[in-house]
Amino acid sequence: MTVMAVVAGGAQLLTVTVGAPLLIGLMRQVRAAWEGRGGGGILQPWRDLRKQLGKQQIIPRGTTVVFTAAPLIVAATSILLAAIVPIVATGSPLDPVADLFAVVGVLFLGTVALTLAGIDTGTAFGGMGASREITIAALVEPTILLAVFALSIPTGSANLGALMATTLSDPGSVASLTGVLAFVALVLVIIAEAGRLPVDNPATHLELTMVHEAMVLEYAGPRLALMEWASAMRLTVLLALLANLFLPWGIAADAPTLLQVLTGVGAITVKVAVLATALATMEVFMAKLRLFRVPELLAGSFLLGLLAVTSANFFTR
Amino acid sequence: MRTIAVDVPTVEVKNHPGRHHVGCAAAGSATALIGAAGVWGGLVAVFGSAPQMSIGWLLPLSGVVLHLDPLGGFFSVLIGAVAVPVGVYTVGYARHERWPALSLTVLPLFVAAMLLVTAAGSIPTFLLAWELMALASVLLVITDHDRAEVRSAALFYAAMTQLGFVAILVGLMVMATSMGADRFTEMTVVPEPLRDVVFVLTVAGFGSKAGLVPLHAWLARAHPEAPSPVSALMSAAMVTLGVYGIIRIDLVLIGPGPRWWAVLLLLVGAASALYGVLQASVATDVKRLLAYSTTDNMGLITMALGASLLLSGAGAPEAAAIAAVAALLHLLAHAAFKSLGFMAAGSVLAATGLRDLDRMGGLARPMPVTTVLFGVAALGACGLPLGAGFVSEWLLVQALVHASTSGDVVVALAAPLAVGAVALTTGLSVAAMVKAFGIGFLARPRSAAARQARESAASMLTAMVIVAVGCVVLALAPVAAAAVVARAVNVMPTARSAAPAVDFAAVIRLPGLGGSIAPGLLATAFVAALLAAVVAMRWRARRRPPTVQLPLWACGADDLTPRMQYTATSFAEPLQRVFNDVLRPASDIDVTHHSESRYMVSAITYRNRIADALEIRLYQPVVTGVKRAAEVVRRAHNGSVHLYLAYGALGVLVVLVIAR
Amino acid sequence: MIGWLRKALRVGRIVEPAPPAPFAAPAAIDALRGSMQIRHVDAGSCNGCEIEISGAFGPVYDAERFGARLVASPRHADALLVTGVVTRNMEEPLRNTAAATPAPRVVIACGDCALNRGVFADAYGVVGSVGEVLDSVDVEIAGCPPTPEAIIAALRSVTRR
Amino acid sequence: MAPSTFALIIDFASGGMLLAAVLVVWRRALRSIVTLLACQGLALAAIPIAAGAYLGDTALLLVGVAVLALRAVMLPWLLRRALAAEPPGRRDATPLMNTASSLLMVAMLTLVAFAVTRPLTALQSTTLTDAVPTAFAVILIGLFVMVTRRHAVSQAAGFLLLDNGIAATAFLLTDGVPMIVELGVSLDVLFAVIVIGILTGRLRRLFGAADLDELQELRD
Repeated sequence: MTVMAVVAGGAQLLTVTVGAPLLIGLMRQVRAAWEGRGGGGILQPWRDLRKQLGKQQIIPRGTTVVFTAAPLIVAATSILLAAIVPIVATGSPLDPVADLFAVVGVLFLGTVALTLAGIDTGTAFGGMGASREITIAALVEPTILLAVFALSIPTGSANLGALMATTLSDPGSVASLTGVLAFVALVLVIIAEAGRLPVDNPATHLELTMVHEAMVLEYAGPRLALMEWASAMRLTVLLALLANLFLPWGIAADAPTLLQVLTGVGAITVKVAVLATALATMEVFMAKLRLFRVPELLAGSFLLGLLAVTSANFFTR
Repeated sequence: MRTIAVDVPTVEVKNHPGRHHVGCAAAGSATALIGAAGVWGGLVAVFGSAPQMSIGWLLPLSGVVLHLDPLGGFFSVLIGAVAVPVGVYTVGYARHERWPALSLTVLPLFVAAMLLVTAAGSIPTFLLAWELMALASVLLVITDHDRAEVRSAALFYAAMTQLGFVAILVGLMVMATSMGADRFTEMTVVPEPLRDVVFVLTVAGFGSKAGLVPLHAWLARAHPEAPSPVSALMSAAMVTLGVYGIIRIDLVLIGPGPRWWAVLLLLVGAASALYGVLQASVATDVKRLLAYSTTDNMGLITMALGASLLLSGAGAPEAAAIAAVAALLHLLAHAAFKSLGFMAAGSVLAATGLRDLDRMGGLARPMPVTTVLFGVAALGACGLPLGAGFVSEWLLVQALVHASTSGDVVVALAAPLAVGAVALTTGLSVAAMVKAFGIGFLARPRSAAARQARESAASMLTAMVIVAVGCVVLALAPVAAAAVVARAVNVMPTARSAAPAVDFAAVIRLPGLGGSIAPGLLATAFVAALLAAVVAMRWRARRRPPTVQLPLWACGADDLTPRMQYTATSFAEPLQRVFNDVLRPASDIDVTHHSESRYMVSAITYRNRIADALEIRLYQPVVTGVKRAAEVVRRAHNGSVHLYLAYGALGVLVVLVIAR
Repeated sequence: MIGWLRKALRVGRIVEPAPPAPFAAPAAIDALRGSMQIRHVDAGSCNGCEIEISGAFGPVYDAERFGARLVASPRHADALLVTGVVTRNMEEPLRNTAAATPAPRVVIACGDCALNRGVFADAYGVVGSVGEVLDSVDVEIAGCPPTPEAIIAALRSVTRR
Repeated sequence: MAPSTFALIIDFASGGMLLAAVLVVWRRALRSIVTLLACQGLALAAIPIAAGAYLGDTALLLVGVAVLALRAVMLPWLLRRALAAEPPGRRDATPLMNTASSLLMVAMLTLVAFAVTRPLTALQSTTLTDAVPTAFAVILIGLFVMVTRRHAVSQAAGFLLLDNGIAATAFLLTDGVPMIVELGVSLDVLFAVIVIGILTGRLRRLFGAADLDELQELRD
């Protein structure tokens, strides 16, 4: 492991941690633009975070240490994901664990901490959000793994660095039916996993329609800030993963130069910004699904993942 | 008969509490000692070679043959390792629950019988040990025989375990006669049609012991009603012997078999995994939940065995070996987290008398140690990183992912479906475990019993801490178990190779195939990330006004009552709706109107019951049929001694004529 | 969807240009500079103020560009935007809401009823104005109902943008 | 045209057909189902057109254009007309099986299709025959849709799926169907759709709905 690999890892972490709130700001701004509004600006989530971190901490009576620890655990899983997933360079210091299945597991770990916090508040809304979140997460799991499976067939490995290296050397492997099906399936599960429309509405004020928001209703001040920061990082990492799995161009190699690292940062910023703009635009024209229609969506994405794997198995030439 | 045997000691207990304490301590330590001996013997067998022993006089005709090879040694280690902490745990638990002397006596014998199964070197010895084990477990299940549910569960269990035994008996007898040998080491090839018969019979018999669908129904009945240390032993140790039987008989002795064996194992495994986890995710009784989770995990292990068989036949030996390693490693992991889970549930049961999650809650405050320990068990059962079950499930998925390189139709179709099944199982098991831990231990107490809970006895906590350490080791450094697993796997024909299939080290690699995972590194990185998050939260900390404790936000109303919390039933309701077609819950709502006006409601009753749909569909007809047959047979019973003697004489005549 | 797309592109930006930033109100807290999450509490309003508030957060006045955002829980909020005269049923909930909001917090009384009971002064179910129920009112928005411009100006006096 | 480009086009065309079939099962609104059928017709037409251009076969190109006109334009237009006459509340597919289960069924059917056509592709593996499993899957999905849908128009959609699948199989397995056969088949389909159009009109006049379950009333 060279010094530059560590530098690249640091640059990657910094990009995600600093960039995640900006991503949320960008998505809000895109939405505002479509609605003809001015919008709060891309920096607004950072202002919100800064302010929340300076506010009073509140411990609701009757909660346990899980409530206090959950924001830290959720944030830790997000930071861990940002360190594992190759975003700026393929050879991260954590390459031995950069296995897509492990990444999915870490993602899930954050979800579990969040749902436990929701239950721990002991309010009806917290439990409701937790119950819905875990249902969706449980149904998302098969699709993610199948999409990963489909992508790993040409490479013969689920190691993220290896996957991206294969795509770089052989672009045809993603410009295939398998690639397209896996892409659609992954987009659907990322939307579900990140709690975006049409699965969950991040801007809702109506408790009964909430999924993610319902679990954090009791959080205030710094803990709320950490939760929001973590969920923004989660979305950023997922979008960056999507971008790099299908369009890895611009990513720095195993032993990068400083210039390559900077190019990598620039490339991923552009890619994620484009994806986020597209996602936010889609959200403007979309209504939230009823909760019990969500399994249909996930069954559909499961089917796409399955088709991706079988077509990869049958169309290999 | 039963009343005499059990009631007398209870009277004794009342008179001499001191003697009962001694009895509990003796039984617990005997169990632990036998377990330790099992671990030692197993390790000797795995790394050296245990001498073959033959005791001719003990069993008429064939004698008792003991032979512990590395595979048997592996299971012996597993059972012993479960028995040691369970023994320690029993010291406190049995004293608290006032166990009768019979159960105290049988508990060490049960462990010994299980160890004897792993050491059996011939078919008669195996069958003898198996029957002893079954008998001992039935006696332990009816420890609390005053309650009708316990008696009914024990009866159900006894019937099923005996039917399973009959299947195994017939299967092994066919095998022995066709080969003309009854020692495992002297076995040769079984001719073709008989081999399939033996396979089906033994898989049915061992599958019923392992709790595989559709022969799983006894698990969900017997485990909740048995005392918790017994549940732990049964679920973590005895059930795995079903898997041992499948490996020993069907894979090692008469295998590796044709492709449909593998497909059958995969199908049965997938069905068990999915059905078990689905029932677990909607169960509200914590021990029932854990019992169904056993079905789920045994299903995963059976899937791994099936995958191993399929892949070795399809020309992917590396992937086949990985699947076999996954199966054995998951057996270990399951033994650790499941025994811990049952012991923690037992600790709650002893403290509160509650098994119903809908009435639990808020136990994290009065029982912090138990809560943490149950959390460790639940994390292991989830199969998530940092949990005990993660590495083995990862290995299973890797084996399936790398399978498709062989370009075989069955493999190409089975692998994605199997991955889907494993993934859905993992997802749902997370839901089940979050429910068990979150609803059971967090938030606020939902009943008076939960409010008055107190932490359990020191011996129980010590035992649980030992197992929890085992869970953590398996989760973070599975290399600790690598040597044992590697030796045992070498016995299996689907995984026999010179080079180890999985390179366990700080970073687990799969030689020959891409893919690596480093649970220790992952944990270290996680801790570092946690520290980073703590540091990030310190930003602007000095500006904050002092922290306050406030009541929960109740949308402006006054304080929320604990009754307003989500319960286990409501938590699982979305999943229940999604899988309505499989679970077939029976729910009805009664609305009682006021006498004055139809528009005013005085009470709404909501009832929701999720019975085991498979049990109703498959077992009920059989039971009805048997009852009807019994009615017919009853006509022959009229109480006349002469008639009975006539039956006997007739029987003798028939035998003479046939055997002429 | 194509139709909506065309419409969105045809209509374009409809937000009105922002007037120059107002002077900071004396009650403004430095901590809330640039960002203020608002929990709206209807303490007994005739819903006139609500219509104007939704106007203030709508596309034309767009309060969000000044850093103000409505949120779903007082735990997430920095400011309580209270409308209407405080009725007997809402007195306790209003106090609870204020207590549930983490410090530093701002109370904004919106409309004449909230300031001085307005036209409902002598009605039977009325407890008092917001100032009479809560300890302090930091920002006052007069009018029956106040115009969106007034609401925006009041919000900007806190966020100072 | 390079062989790899040709292979990519055939892959995407057959994959697109399968995807359209899956989406027909997924979506409820009959309007979008009809749009999806038009897309599928487009993908179907791409196969003979690409093959014609690749092999230099003008007749095949002409067949492709005919298929395009009929399946991507004509039939969807007819169906849309039949649909436009329906009252707005009745423009949903009303499946007999819930969507999630239907999708899982479709997954199973696809796997079955892939498994049973395996010997066929193993016999002679070319770019065209390799796509036969997907075409066969479309046939099975078409049958499934016909079995599980109530509305007459969605029955027609199932029938069209079936026929598109058969046509695709024919294109992929033979080096171009004779034009006269293709025209004959297409004419049959056209008549079938017209009959269904008339049938829905009749049904509506008789029962006020195009629900085929209403036909059970005629038994008594």
